[in-house]
Amino acid sequence: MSSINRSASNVYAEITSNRKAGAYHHIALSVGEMAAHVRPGNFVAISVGGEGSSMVLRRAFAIYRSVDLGNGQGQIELVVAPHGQGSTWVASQPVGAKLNVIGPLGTAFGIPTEPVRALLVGGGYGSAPLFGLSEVLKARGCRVDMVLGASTAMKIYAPLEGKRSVNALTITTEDGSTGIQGRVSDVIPDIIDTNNIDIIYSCGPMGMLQAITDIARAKEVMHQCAVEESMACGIGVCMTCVLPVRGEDGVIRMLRSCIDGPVMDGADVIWESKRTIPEGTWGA
Amino acid sequence: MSSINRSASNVYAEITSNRKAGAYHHIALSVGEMAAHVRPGNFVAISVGGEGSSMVLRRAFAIYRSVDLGNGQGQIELVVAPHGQGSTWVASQPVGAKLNVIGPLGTAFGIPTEPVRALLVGGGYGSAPLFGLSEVLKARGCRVDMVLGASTAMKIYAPLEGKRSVNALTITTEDGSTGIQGRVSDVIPDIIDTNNIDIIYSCGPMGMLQAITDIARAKEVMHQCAVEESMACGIGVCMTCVLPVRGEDGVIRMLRSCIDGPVMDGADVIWESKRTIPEGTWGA
Amino acid sequence: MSDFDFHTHLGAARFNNPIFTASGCAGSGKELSQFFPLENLGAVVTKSIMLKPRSGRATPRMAETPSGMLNSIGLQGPGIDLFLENDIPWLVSQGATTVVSIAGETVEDYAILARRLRAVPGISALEVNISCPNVENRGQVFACDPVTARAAIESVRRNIGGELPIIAKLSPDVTDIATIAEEVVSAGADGLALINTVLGMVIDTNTMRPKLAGKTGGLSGPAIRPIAVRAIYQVHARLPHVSILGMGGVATGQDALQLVLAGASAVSIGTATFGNPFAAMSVQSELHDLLIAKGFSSFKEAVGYAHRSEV
Amino acid sequence: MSDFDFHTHLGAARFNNPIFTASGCAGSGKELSQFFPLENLGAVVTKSIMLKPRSGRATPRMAETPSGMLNSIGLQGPGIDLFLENDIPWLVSQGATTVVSIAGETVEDYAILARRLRAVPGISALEVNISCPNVENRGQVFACDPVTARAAIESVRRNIGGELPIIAKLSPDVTDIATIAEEVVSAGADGLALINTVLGMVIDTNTMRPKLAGKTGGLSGPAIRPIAVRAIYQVHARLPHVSILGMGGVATGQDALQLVLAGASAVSIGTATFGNPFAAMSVQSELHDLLIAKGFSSFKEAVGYAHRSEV
Ligand SMILES: Cc1cc2nc3c(=O)[nH]c(=O)nc-3n(C[C@H](O)[C@H](O)[C@H](O)COP(=O)(O)OP(=O)(O)OC[C@H]3O[C@@H](n4cnc5c(N)ncnc54)[C@H](O)[C@@H]3O)c2cc1C
Ligand SMILES: Cc1cc2nc3c(=O)[nH]c(=O)nc-3n(C[C@H](O)[C@H](O)[C@H](O)COP(=O)(O)OP(=O)(O)OC[C@H]3O[C@@H](n4cnc5c(N)ncnc54)[C@H](O)[C@@H]3O)c2cc1C
Ligand SMILES: Cc1cc2nc3c(=O)[nH]c(=O)nc-3n(C[C@H](O)[C@H](O)[C@H](O)COP(=O)(O)O)c2cc1C
Ligand SMILES: Cc1cc2nc3c(=O)[nH]c(=O)nc-3n(C[C@H](O)[C@H](O)[C@H](O)COP(=O)(O)O)c2cc1C
Ligand code: FES
Ligand code: FES
Repeated sequence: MSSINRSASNVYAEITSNRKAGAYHHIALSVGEMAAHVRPGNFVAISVGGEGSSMVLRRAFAIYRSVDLGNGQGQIELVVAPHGQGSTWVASQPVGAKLNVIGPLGTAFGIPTEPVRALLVGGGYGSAPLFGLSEVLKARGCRVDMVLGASTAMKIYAPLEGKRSVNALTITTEDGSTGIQGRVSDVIPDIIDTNNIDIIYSCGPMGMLQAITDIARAKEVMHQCAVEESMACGIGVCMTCVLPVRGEDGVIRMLRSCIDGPVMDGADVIWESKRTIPEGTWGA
Repeated sequence: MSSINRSASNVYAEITSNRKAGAYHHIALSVGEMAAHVRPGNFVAISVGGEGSSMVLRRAFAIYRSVDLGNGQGQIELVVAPHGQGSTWVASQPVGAKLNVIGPLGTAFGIPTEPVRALLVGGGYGSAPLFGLSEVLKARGCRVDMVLGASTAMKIYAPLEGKRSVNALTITTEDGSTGIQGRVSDVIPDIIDTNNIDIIYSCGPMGMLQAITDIARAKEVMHQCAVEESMACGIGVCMTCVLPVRGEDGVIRMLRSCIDGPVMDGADVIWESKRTIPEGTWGA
Repeated sequence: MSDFDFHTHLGAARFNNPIFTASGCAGSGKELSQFFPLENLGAVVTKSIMLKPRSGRATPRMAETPSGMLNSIGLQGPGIDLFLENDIPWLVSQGATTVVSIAGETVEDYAILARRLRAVPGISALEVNISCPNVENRGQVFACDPVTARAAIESVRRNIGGELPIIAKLSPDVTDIATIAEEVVSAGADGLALINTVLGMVIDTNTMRPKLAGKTGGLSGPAIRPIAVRAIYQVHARLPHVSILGMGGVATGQDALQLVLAGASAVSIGTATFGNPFAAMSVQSELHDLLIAKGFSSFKEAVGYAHRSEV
Repeated sequence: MSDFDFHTHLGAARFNNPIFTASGCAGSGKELSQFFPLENLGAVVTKSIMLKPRSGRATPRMAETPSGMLNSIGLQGPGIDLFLENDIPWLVSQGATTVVSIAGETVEDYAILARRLRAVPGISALEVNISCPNVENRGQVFACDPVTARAAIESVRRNIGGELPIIAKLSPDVTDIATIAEEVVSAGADGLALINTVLGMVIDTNTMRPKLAGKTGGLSGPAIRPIAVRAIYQVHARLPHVSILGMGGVATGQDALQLVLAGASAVSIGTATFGNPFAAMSVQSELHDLLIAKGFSSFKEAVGYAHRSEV
């Protein structure tokens, strides 16, 4: 046995709640012991479509919150955007239905040992894993600023208890339906300066993560981001979910975002490689 | 527009009842106007597996009863044996679920214009279409004997209201768990003789229909049977459901059991052709 | 539908819209006409008709498979005489645009069929199904060998005369479909129909023998759609000026759009009709709406659009 | 499990049970070992390893399809040196029975890989993936041409020495797979692995371009199972004494049984593992129970059983 996904398990988890929240569904699952092993940034992989489905692959969902209830009991919560066939199926499952869930999977956000000033940036449902992170950071004495962006108000996921966990929340929407009109990248530079941010944690569409990486580089702050690549297996066996990442030795390698991620150092990811292998990649 | 399946329509029919009855599920569907067009022997074709299912073909089910409630309202009832993936899915659908149903399809049992002495023989869920037939025959002043057979008691479908519609009911089971131990073919010859049967109507496994055909031939009684061949489309467009049938001109042709059947004259079917084309078939 | 320019061409033949039935999946037309008027189709493609009446294969003839099915009908049909006597006049009476599919067991069969059809009014094009066994060549399928594929199409070309476009229907069960396509085009095909079914087998784990009486059968349905898209894309890349009638697993407008973007000038609906008799109609209206939503000004603009160079 | 005789052979190599992983679908083994002990498998088949490190293809590398998926990994891997240094010793330490899959770009690559592997302890057999582009021949896939298929296998045969069985993995994308099978067997293959993925394409209807960066990809999963069963059946009919490692869409014991009845002496589980990391284990126990329920006294009795003559 290796150390990859050491604490992952496979459970049939009952849905204990499924509420609409703007454009999303907030879904709570009774997962037993799994909850005790979750760290912010981890995800789960869920079978979709039910028995006899034509969909053969799992879908990955970031864990929004996990609650360890002790005695092998526990709950995880997800924020699901009904998008294509699979996520729409998950979002439509009633309370009491059981989902086949594997988790927790993947890397977690690195937690600084010192109290730092952190900026958490989420795009769309990408805010999900940030609230759990925020709680952990606050517990460590960090100051937490949060910026959430989306195309429109319905796609901002910011529940009340989540908002409470941060020191300051800024919202941007492209259509201006709530918060500041614009993108997260329009407001981040100022917040970094004003609040003397040490580290950015982000989760959202790849374009947003790339934009934040540029800002972080310019401002010389650290940047950990949770990436989202198409995943066939979620457990490291298929090599579909790779992206080019520069290692400490300076060499670019195609790393699996499911086990070497989803949380990665933004500065190491070669973002501009869309649909090509960057020159100089190992083995190219 | 041709005359094939002239009164067929496609409806999303709500399940108004789904009760276990022995090994089967008795399912009632609210089908609107369709009910008014059903004649005994007709069947419906139902989509299975729900959206995103890997099952691309409909499943055929004989119509057990149909009730025209007037004003475009009506109900049909089916007897479903959970067998493979598709029928098991149908049997598991809850009240309130909607099924995509096409019907009525196929030929119906021929109703004699005179009052005759009829013997109805059903194997397993093959009893389903016979009760509606019995009602029609009784209304025409016929005497109706019925024989139902199955491997075991749980597979005899004979509801109380069904039983009432016949003059005499004989049951056979192979394991003797109810009725006479044996097969329907063990009891039919005597019944034919005792009751001076003019015509046999049958529905059940192909082996049973073949055995009844032999008896009917020996006893010189007419025999209409509802056959059950694997059907891909149920509406006559795919040619998968054929079986060799001798025409009035003496020529054997591969006829579609979905539109030239399911009800056929037993004497015309070439039963012993299993997995081959009988010699002399047109076009062989 | 609207005034969106939905018409298309296969060779010289014009069709009001690009959604056809697939050969062998719409009976004689009569069976389907209960569900919608056949004149609404781009065209009815008939079951492949042969010279003589055919009983077809023994049953079982079908097996459902994951997202697909196998069939081994074995080209059951009435033969060309009865077909011309009954089926064609009926289709004409319905106002159906008709593409006749033919199949032969010998090169000569194709010649005779072409001659029988050349003067028949009410036919818009000929689909030449060469995915059938060649009895003169150990039963090898015509479409699986460039030489026999060419021979069958040449035979039709020489005998058809007039303007009737010839659409050669190819099998995907070959190492290099684009090369077979080149052969049949150089032999005189005006268009290509892609793809016929993929050879498959299901073993019945109860009887522990092949489920179909004919052992192997043709795989169709959504399962093979990626194979169809690939074949159409490859052939359109090689022969961009040859029109393609695409088919294979199309059940929605999105599916049809994939085939069109890959290079199909029209799309046939086969197996989907078994699950939904109205499939061709719903695909047609979904494709229509999709093309408008995507900003195309005509159907033809979308044909092969996936091949455009990256900007 | 029980004392049912579940063992099998591929060529001279013996395996405790017939359920293997499929090449490229079990990572390096480490990733799967979290879910069950690798020693429970009939064998781990490694990702196809090449001479040099390979970045593989650009992303997107996958698209889900009805009852299947496309992949275009492009053989990403560390190259034979690091593979021998890291992967093999780790698999040996786990007690895993190991089949090494190799892939080359030239005939010479196969020779070198065979020489590098011949003295390595802890390997039970070599799977030779010849479904990869031959850079010396316009990128044509070795397995798609009898001549290059033969050349690759001969190259391995001449260089492997000793007893290590060679299993040639064939592509279904050919006109006549049985003939390719004959070629590679006469070139020295002890067994055959059937089937590799089927070439396919998905077009993204949003971007209106091929979804995969590499345009085409390999179709796998239940969608292709009927193609796998057919290929295994055809090849076993032609070469009844050559052992076959079957694969293609197996997700249950029933599925595996189909391949075994068709002629497979062992079965690899690929895509099913993505949906269910325990798939190989559940297929194994389901197949075990099924064989007993059907009254077989050993696994080997069931191999090719669908070919028995009708009584
Ligand atoms: C690490 C990770 C975390 C995620 N967290 C969330 C979350 O918290 N909430 C949420 O709603 N969604 C999340 N997603 C996306 C989610 O996994 C689904 O892929 C997405 O909802 C689309 O799936 P679908 O079945 O609806 O679409 P389909 O179009 O049916 O998907 C087809 C295939 O493409 C893949 N795919 C399509 N879109 C994406 C995408 N954006 N990212 C990755 N794969 C994709 C699917 O996984 C599937 O295999 C996450 C993805 C990853 C990789
Ligand atoms: C005219 C007609 C009337 C029928 N009436 C009834 C009925 O009243 N009640 C009932 O329970 N079932 C009835 N059946 C059988 C039913 O249609 C299903 O085929 C059967 O239940 C098996 O389907 P499955 O999905 O469970 O099995 P699967 O194994 O998943 O079926 C796979 C495919 O094989 C076909 N198939 C399998 N078994 C049969 C069979 N025995 N007959 C025909 N096709 C088969 C299926 O239609 C399907 O396409 C009838 C069939 C026909 C043709
Ligand atoms: C039951 C059945 C019968 C068919 N008969 C024919 C035929 O007679 N001639 C022909 O060229 N193709 C025939 N085909 C192939 C279809 O026309 C089509 O090429 C193939 O099924 C792929 O399309 P689909 O996935 O939409 O069904 C048949 C297919 C099926 C399923
Ligand atoms: C993601 C992925 C990667 C694969 N990589 C390899 C490979 O490296 N070498 C190889 O011979 N086959 C490879 N294959 C093919 C599989 O080993 C197998 O032959 C095929 O997927 C059919 O089996 P399945 O349907 O069970 O997946 C790969 C398949 C997939 C899906
Ligand atoms: S999703 Fe399979 S390796 Fe990452
Ligand atoms: S089921 Fe299709 S023709 Fe009868």
